[in-house]
Amino acid sequence: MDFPTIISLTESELDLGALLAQITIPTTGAAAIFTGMVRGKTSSNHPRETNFLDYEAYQPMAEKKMHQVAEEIREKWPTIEGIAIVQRIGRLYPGTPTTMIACTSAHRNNGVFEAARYGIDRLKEIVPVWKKEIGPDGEEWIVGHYHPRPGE
Amino acid sequence: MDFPTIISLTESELDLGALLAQITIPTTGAAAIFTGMVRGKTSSNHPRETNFLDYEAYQPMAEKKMHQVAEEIREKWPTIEGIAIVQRIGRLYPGTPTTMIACTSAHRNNGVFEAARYGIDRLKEIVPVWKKEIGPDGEEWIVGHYHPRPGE
Amino acid sequence: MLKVKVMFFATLRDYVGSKAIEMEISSGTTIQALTDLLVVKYPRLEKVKDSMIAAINREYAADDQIIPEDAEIALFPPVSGG
Amino acid sequence: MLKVKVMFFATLRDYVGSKAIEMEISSGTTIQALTDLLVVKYPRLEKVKDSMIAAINREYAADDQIIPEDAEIALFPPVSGG
Repeated sequence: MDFPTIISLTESELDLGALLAQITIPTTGAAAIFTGMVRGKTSSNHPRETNFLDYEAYQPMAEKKMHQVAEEIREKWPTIEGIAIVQRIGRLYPGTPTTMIACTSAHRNNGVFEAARYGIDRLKEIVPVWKKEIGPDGEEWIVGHYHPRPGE
Repeated sequence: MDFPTIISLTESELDLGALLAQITIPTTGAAAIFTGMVRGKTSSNHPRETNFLDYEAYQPMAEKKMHQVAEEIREKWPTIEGIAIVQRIGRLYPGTPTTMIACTSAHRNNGVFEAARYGIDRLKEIVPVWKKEIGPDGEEWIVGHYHPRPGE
Repeated sequence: MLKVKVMFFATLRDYVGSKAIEMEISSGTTIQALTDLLVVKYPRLEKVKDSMIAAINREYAADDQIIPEDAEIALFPPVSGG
Repeated sequence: MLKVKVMFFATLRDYVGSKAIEMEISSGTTIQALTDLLVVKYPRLEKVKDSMIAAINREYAADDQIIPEDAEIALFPPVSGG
């Protein structure tokens, strides 16, 4: 059986259960899923409240790089069966899941946790998506820090 | 705000999205979720096919020990905000999620992955639940290997 | 004599043929002594005796732990949930 | 002269005031030379010039990379998805 890979850059609500079902095959016994959500309240560093985030993407490149992240996961953890990488875009309010990285395998010790963590780390490094934070005191672009190497 | 803890031993279908929403508070920005599902086909060790699993629990003690796992997580990772530990029981067919351990926090580097992994490891050690596997060649109880210490 | 309830799960329930029984035991009976009694009563328990796990009132118990009055004892194989 | 499309995202789009422009550039123009031209045209880019990331045809590009005919160039700040 082929190993399923789901890549989705979408304005629609994330359906974790449906996504998980899409990356579950007969040999699958374990999944690790990371989701990120909009914080309404941030305590650390620069404490603030958030009304909503506006996400935008360079769509064709973002989808290409999400596929690349999935390929990198498969190279590093050959025991991973299914991979789903989803990034939601548009206006997103506190409490809303914005991204999901899910990896499945036969057993929980086959790298599912490490692979999901790698996936979200890489998504935040190389997938061209940006968010602007709108709060009671105005709006601000959130700027990342990673500079990809040419061809990365 | 109090940190939510959801403990559920249930015969009902797991709703990942609803469970995640219950452990998302205004300061939450990240979640790591582990789910286990029934394998229809096992390749490793003792290769076999599975028609379904019958799960049973010593319910009051199982719920008590699931609460204990949540407390252990909070002691080890004080930055964890929400915890959901769900074990489904009854007759479960291949592809069906049987358990979920989800941990939320403000950021992904606050221990969510480690905490979810610890949670499933501990559930498999101390929560009194057993499964019988029914396949084309008959049925067999799956037996664990961990012997809890008195009072553990 | 004390009255106790003994519950069996998974393989042990199959071997005993019953989910739970009520028993009368002498004061001072330990988990070890109870399981010895049960093996006499249910010889099929012999083969799982050494891997058996015991709980008293929903808490894992030591072999030499003395069983209190009205205890809820549970005996079962190593757990296999998840 | 070559025709290229240059797309701007996030802060850079705000500074340029446009999502994308069409430009004619000399053959042999590098990403570095292009951004120098753009800073002249859009002075507000000056302050983000050093942290700007460039892609040519949807692939991360080096500063000294030569821009091919009909390229789709994208310029943006470090990504912040998730």
